[in-house]
Amino acid sequence: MAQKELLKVNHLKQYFPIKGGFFGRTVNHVKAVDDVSFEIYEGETLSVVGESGCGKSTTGRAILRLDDPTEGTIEFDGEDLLSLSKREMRNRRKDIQVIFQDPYASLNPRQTVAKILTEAMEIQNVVPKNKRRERAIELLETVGLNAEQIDRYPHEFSGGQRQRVGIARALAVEPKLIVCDEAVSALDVSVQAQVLNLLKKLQREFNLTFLFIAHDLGVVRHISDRVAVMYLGKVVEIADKKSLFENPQHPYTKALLSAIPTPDPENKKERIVLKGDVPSPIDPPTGCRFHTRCPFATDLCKQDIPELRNLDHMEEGHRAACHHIEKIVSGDMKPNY
Amino acid sequence: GDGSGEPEEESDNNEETGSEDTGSEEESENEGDSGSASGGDLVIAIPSDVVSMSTHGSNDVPSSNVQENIYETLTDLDENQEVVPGLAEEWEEVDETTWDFHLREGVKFHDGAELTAEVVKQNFDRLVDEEIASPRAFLFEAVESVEVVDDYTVRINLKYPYAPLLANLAHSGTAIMSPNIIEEDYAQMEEGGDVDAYINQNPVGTGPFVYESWEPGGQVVLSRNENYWGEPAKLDTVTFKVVSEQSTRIAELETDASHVADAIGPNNVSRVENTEGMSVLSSPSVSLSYVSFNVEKEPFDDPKVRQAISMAVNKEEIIQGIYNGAGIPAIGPLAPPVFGYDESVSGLEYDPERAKELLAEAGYEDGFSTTIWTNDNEQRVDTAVAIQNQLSEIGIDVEIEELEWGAYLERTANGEHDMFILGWSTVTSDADYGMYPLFHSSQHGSPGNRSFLSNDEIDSILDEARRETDPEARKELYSQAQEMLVEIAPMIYIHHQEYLLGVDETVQDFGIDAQGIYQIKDAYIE
Amino acid sequence: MFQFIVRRLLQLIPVLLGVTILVFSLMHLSPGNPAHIIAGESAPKDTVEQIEERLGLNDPILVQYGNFLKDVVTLDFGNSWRTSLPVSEELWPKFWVTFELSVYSTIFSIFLGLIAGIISAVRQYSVADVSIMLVALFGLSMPNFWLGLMLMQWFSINLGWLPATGWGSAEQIVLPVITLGTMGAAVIARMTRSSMLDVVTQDYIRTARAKGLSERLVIYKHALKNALIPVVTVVGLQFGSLLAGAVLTESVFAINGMGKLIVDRILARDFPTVQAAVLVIAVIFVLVNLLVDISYKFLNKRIDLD
Amino acid sequence: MSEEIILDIKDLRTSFFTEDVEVKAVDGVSFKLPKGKTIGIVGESGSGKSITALSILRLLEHPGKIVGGEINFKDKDLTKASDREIRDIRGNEISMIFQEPMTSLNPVYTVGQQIRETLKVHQGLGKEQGTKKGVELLELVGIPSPKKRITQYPHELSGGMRQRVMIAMALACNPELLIADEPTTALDVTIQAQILEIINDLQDRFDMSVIMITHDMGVVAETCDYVAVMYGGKVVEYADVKTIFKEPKHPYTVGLLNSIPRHDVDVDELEPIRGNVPSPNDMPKGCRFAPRCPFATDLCYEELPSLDKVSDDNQVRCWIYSERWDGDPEVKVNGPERTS
Amino acid sequence: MNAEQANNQSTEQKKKKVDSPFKRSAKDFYKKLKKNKSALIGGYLIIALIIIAIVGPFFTVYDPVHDTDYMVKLQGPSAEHWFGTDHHGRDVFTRVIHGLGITLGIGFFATILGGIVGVLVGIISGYYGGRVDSIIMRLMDVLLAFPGILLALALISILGASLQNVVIAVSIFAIPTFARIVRGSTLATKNLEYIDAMRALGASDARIIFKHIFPNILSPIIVQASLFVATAILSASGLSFLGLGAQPPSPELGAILSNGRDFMWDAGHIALFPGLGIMIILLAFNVFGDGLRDALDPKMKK
Ligand SMILES: Nc1ncnc2c1ncn2[C@@H]1O[C@H](COP(=O)(O)OP(=O)(O)OP(=O)(O)O)[C@@H](O)[C@H]1O
Ligand SMILES: Nc1ncnc2c1ncn2[C@@H]1O[C@H](COP(=O)(O)OP(=O)(O)OP(=O)(O)O)[C@@H](O)[C@H]1O
Ligand SMILES: [Mg+2]
Ligand SMILES: [Mg+2]
Ligand code: NI
Repeated sequence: MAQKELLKVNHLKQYFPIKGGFFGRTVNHVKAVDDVSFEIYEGETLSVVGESGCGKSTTGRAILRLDDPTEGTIEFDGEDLLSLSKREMRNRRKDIQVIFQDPYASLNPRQTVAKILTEAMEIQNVVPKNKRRERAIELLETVGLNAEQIDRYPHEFSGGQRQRVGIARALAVEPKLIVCDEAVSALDVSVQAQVLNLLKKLQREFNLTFLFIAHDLGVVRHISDRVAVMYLGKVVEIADKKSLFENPQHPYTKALLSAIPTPDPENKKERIVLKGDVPSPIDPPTGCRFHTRCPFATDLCKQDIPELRNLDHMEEGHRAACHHIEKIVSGDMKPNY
Repeated sequence: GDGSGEPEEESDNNEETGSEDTGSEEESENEGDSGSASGGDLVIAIPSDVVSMSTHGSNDVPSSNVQENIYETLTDLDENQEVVPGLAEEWEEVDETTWDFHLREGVKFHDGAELTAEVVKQNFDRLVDEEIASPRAFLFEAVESVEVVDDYTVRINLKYPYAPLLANLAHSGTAIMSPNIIEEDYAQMEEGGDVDAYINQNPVGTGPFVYESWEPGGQVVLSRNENYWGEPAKLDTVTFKVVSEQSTRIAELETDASHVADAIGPNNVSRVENTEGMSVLSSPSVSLSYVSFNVEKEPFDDPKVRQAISMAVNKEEIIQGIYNGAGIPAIGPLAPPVFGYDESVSGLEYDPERAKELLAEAGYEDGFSTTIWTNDNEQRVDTAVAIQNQLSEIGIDVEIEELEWGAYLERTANGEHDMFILGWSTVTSDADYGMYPLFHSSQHGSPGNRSFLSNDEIDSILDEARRETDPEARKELYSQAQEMLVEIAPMIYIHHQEYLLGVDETVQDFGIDAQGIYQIKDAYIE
Repeated sequence: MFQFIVRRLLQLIPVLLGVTILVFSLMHLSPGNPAHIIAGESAPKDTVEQIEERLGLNDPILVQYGNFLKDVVTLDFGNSWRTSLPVSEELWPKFWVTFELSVYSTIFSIFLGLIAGIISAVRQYSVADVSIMLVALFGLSMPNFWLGLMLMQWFSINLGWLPATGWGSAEQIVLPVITLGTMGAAVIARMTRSSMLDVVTQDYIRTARAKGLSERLVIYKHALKNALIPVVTVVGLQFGSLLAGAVLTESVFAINGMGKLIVDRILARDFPTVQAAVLVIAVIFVLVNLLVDISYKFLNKRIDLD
Repeated sequence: MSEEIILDIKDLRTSFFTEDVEVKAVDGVSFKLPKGKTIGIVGESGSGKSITALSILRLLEHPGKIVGGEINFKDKDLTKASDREIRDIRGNEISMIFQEPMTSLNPVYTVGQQIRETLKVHQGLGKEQGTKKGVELLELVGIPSPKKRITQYPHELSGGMRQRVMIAMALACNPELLIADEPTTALDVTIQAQILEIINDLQDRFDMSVIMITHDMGVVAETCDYVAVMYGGKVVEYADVKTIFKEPKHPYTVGLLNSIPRHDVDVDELEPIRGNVPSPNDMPKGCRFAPRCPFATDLCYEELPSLDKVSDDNQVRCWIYSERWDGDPEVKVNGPERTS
Repeated sequence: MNAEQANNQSTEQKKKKVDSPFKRSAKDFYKKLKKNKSALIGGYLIIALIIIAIVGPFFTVYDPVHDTDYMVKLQGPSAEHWFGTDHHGRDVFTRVIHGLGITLGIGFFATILGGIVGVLVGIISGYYGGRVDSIIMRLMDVLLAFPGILLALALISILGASLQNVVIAVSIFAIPTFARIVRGSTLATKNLEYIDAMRALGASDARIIFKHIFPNILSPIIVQASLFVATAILSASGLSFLGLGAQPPSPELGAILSNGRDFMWDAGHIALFPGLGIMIILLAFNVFGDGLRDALDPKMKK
């Protein structure tokens, strides 16, 4: 591909210590992100989906350098973010924005929406001072809020409205990359549609790039160019949207796609129900992380960590981390429900 | 002291001496048959803490008050401030500079040691020992040496004839401590211990009371010396309890926790008087409260200015207004009970008109601005306020500044002041003590002459009066000095105050002498 | 946490060193020569000099500091310049008295202050709130000695219920503790109130209510723990400052404690005693503040102290 | 209908009295919920869904107030119940899952402590039993290593885990009525499926009734028996679930269904409803949806339609279905065309 | 009215509303403050006190320091002497009026000075944590352990005794108190998501500290400050015996109050009125502080 890599995440690891005992010694680690690599091209949308708790938000936070990752590099525009000084990083932040998963917690309760938005502009100095309020109103309206609501405080909004304030804030500084952590999850479908259209429009106009973390696969399908599937701190499959939805390779991806509820009360479809205990990032399973619940698991899966691979029958750029892709495709292996 | 407990209390009556008379004339070795009726346990609420149990340790009233009961001096002062025998039965002036003292025989210290000439010499040598650096060493300033003549005779050789010697020997600073504790204290010093560290914890004397305990900042407890050489005391124990807050001392009295509350402020007299079961004991003192000028500074270098100010101050108003009438106006530096006081001397009368004239003569018809310093003593501050207003009437603009005691002592000793208020207590009841340190030019600064007066005539009179052994001649000299000091006016002699104590009705025969020392030995509780 | 505690205790060393330097230099900077004070108002110059010599005041300043430090390190603080008694012997009994006094007073303040503060917060702007505030302000604007003397007048003199002075017995404890604790109670009450008001509007309080908890549990368990950080800080500060600042209460009730000792001895320029006392207070402050920091961690695990 | 009605809300009105205006967040909501059934509340963000839910449990905060209406739970009017009564109901008979798990969990207690508390208050379970039950509950909602997780603080969990903790807490006492305010927004579809399964199961076993507030139409379709569509503080359409999806009547419902992004087909542009939600303090006099409605006439702007039955299983608040309709009589409100 | 109209209208409204952000927020704040009854009462009280302090002295009949008259000393309140006379026979009312300003000044400036420094130090300590925190907090421990009198004594010898210096001395011991309170709250606040959000936006530390942490920890600061006014006044008068602070015969209220204790039972009015004066000052600051707190709290009640 001739596209420019805007962001490149290499071997990212993030371990959180678990303290225990009276003196609070570190007794264990939560391996929230465990060796994740991917890249995002300029102007595209990469969605990250995966089980709750698999490390999506943590990856996002690491990219934003809100936490200090345990290991790995994050290259943005060819520059390793993790090696920047605090001040250099501050200047970079104009280009990378985030919409937080918990909109309410991420808004200063003592600032009105107007203040929240104008301050964002002020920090990165993107709009002349006397225009900021006007621009803030504009932003609010683009995300479907009312101009009159601009002088309200976060607690006076509904959940979805708060989320839209968060979106407006991210858009306010005109970034290059936005990490959208469940950015539209609290929105009703109509507003969601509006916002998604908006994001797409902005992407077209300003060549914006999105890292889109979401659960709603409908949304993911609509917005993304490529999709990465994470499971327990690792990327298990990454592919072009179409290829992923239509030709999923990894057993987890397949299970995920089958679990999507359809907005049709009469047509309740078959789901692949995953068996077994959900493993935890505190004591992740050996080998393939998914083997404890995988209908195809063999002893090999228990021992070796599979690499992301691209095989002949898969489209270019479609990679999955499973030892048995070939056999599953060929039907040699039957799921063992 | 008004009783707030700050160390300024020391400032009031900073010297003392004394002695209870003890009816000691008739000796009596009755060994106070231990059957003597129980006189009860007396509790005295005192405004500030005892500092030292060693007679050489410090120079403050609370310590003296305790020491006076544990230790005894060679001579004593009776209620008329006359010198009477103490541990020395009699004495003679061998020549102008040589004195022999014959000790009472058979006097035993509380630890059983015997009082001998050797012990007395040991004590006096220690008093002037530089290592000890006693703040009371000045009492022996004129002493050349002390000799043991025989077991019960001590000889004191003077550097020059020194009339106040007998009075000084009545001062508790020259009281006699047991040889054992002196030796032990020296022994500990050898090993790096501090001066008086041992004595403070083990005071042993010959007095009517025996040391029981001392809790610094808290209380001192003494008990009756059953083996006292004279007539034993009546009280079983005496407790000196530190209660620094005046109102609390009164509360102690009201709740019967204490029997005596020392240092009642003039404003609280009526409160005590109006409470049933207690009364105020007021007693004249040998102390003077004064406002001193810095005569080395303009405009106070001009006697006219000093006189003018002295005449502009209305002492009566101060005594009535601030002290509620407790005390008498001062004419000169000496209080009436002091040897050498001359009642015929007439002071500068209150006369603001004349004061203005004098100021004009001195070239200050428009007045001037100055400051008056005081330490944190309620009455002194109030006096300063009164003086400020009185002086404003002759056009002098006074600013009042309060200083903390340490700074006050140092800065007045350095002569940094314009005017300041302080008191002086002639604790030996001898005019020498009452005038020499205050006015002799050799005593500039910390020794006492904080007005920095240098007047040759005064110097020579004071020197002469010291050496003069004839009492009448001495008196004559001191009269002269008093008259001159009124003229020179190095300070405004404000008044001689009264001691005010609250005493419970049940306490009998308790007294306080002119030096501020409690008379406990004959006291008892009904 | 263990490491944290050890590290904090090690920090005592620089703190104490800092304290010694500061005390030492401030004592020397203060006007007033200790020898003068010992010698009294009329002190011949040679007496003053002898005393200076005896106290070592003529040594070079660094030598003096060195000697002092040596005393500190050997935990023998030397003898008081005022009473000539060993400093440690004088200090400890007084320290314990004041320590007890401070502990009881702090308990009193916490108890009263927390309850009043909570009531105030829960019923914001009610009659109860306003009256608590007025009482608190009354307690604050009344100097300690006033309160103490008034209590003494009523309870000891007029009613005769409690002894006026002293320390030790249960009856003797009551009045001084009330006197000393009132100001702290007022501060804690106001602090609790405002801190609670910040917390009671949070969503998790709503959650607690939704669980069907009684209002008491909601307030005391959910709101209070979140509101407690400034309160705990204040309590720590209060306790520490009581230890050093009980002078007025001690004077009023004739309690022979460290607060009075410190003030008296500063004024008497009794360097060894002052230095020792300040060191003791510094140690207590560091320990109390360590406890406060640890309690932060207990109150809110998210607080990162390292 | 022979079903037992467990919750009957009549004309509920809740307002916020802000500095200068009264924000009518809920403005006349009525619906009935039969025992053991699930009602889905969908609608525009900000249309008053959460406030309705909070009103039921009387958890509104200042300056919010219920200004009118009745909330009949079993036979009690909750708007008039005493504090004590309502407290016994909360967490026990009616539980609620809050929309924003991060701020709704107490940051200073472990999730275990928070779960145990409910158990203790309503079931008197001690610490040990409580922990045991707590671990079971966490396991139930699919949180791995529940024994470890139960000792962690909310900020140490992922968004989805927090949400599941909220769910576990709500389910702890087997409530008769569960109010779930967007319970699965932060959950991936597999977990979501699992949670919905659990709710379903409880419903079967204990005859639990559920109010499901969500905007995931998929969830609605899969779990709900009835659906109330809210717009601007009012219910604009109320019907059983099939009818809503097959024959939506209200233009807003139709618009909503049309905006759903599909996971099975690609579309370039989603089709949102045009225009913006009117601000609550500046509501149109007539139909609240009028400014955005493609069919609006003057009548729509002037007068508020009532919620009328248009068929056996359908109530709509729209002039189109009334006698007074003055627009195109042939108007056809088109339902979505779903391929699958 | 149709959709377009509605739109037009709202754009108009928009235009009207555009205003400089600072002016807006100041206006808003003022509006809220005005809405808050207690803030209003407190504010008016403070203003009234200031006016009395400035203007009052011109209207008193007596002289606050020079009218000593021992014939009328210790008289109770009467028509002639509203608050009675003190032990120098001075008119207590006059003295209280004259002393108000000094007392107010000491309380206010000592609090502001110490508060500003303490808040700064505490917030920096809490925000940066680690070594910075250790160093600052241990310094504060040293300061805390320090007897105020010693500090004051040294200060006199360094700076001299004056009214300003008592303010400095008192504010120095305010520093560690403020610092610790602020630090504690900062620690609890700095990990919240919205602070992360600001970091993600690229906000500088200074901005995060002052615009985001500070407003959110304002409550304890306000409380501490409004309470410290009392401590400042009382400690200032407690230092006057060192020569630091108001010197006799200054009518500073704290000084009158503490000197009045000897007349507590015979002439309680001497201390009563200055005491009430101090209490009113405190009341004013605390009521205002409460109001301020509420006005700044977006979730405030009426
Ligand atoms: N404290 C408040 N003060 C003023 N208005 C409020 C307050 N709380 C909520 N509102 C308003 O009430 C309306 C309804 O809010 P509600 O939370 O019920 O919406 P919702 O339907 O749950 O939306 P969402 O799907 O976005 O969560 C919103 O317009 C909101 O702005
Ligand atoms: N501060 C922290 N301390 C300890 N563990 C943490 C912390 N933050 C996150 N974790 C753990 O890291 C793991 C990944 O969390 P993360 O928030 O990235 O999940 P996620 O993929 O975003 O999940 P969700 O979809 O539920 O939001 C979880 O197990 C979580 O418990
Ligand atoms: Mg997440
Ligand atoms: Mg909601
Ligand atoms: Ni005093």
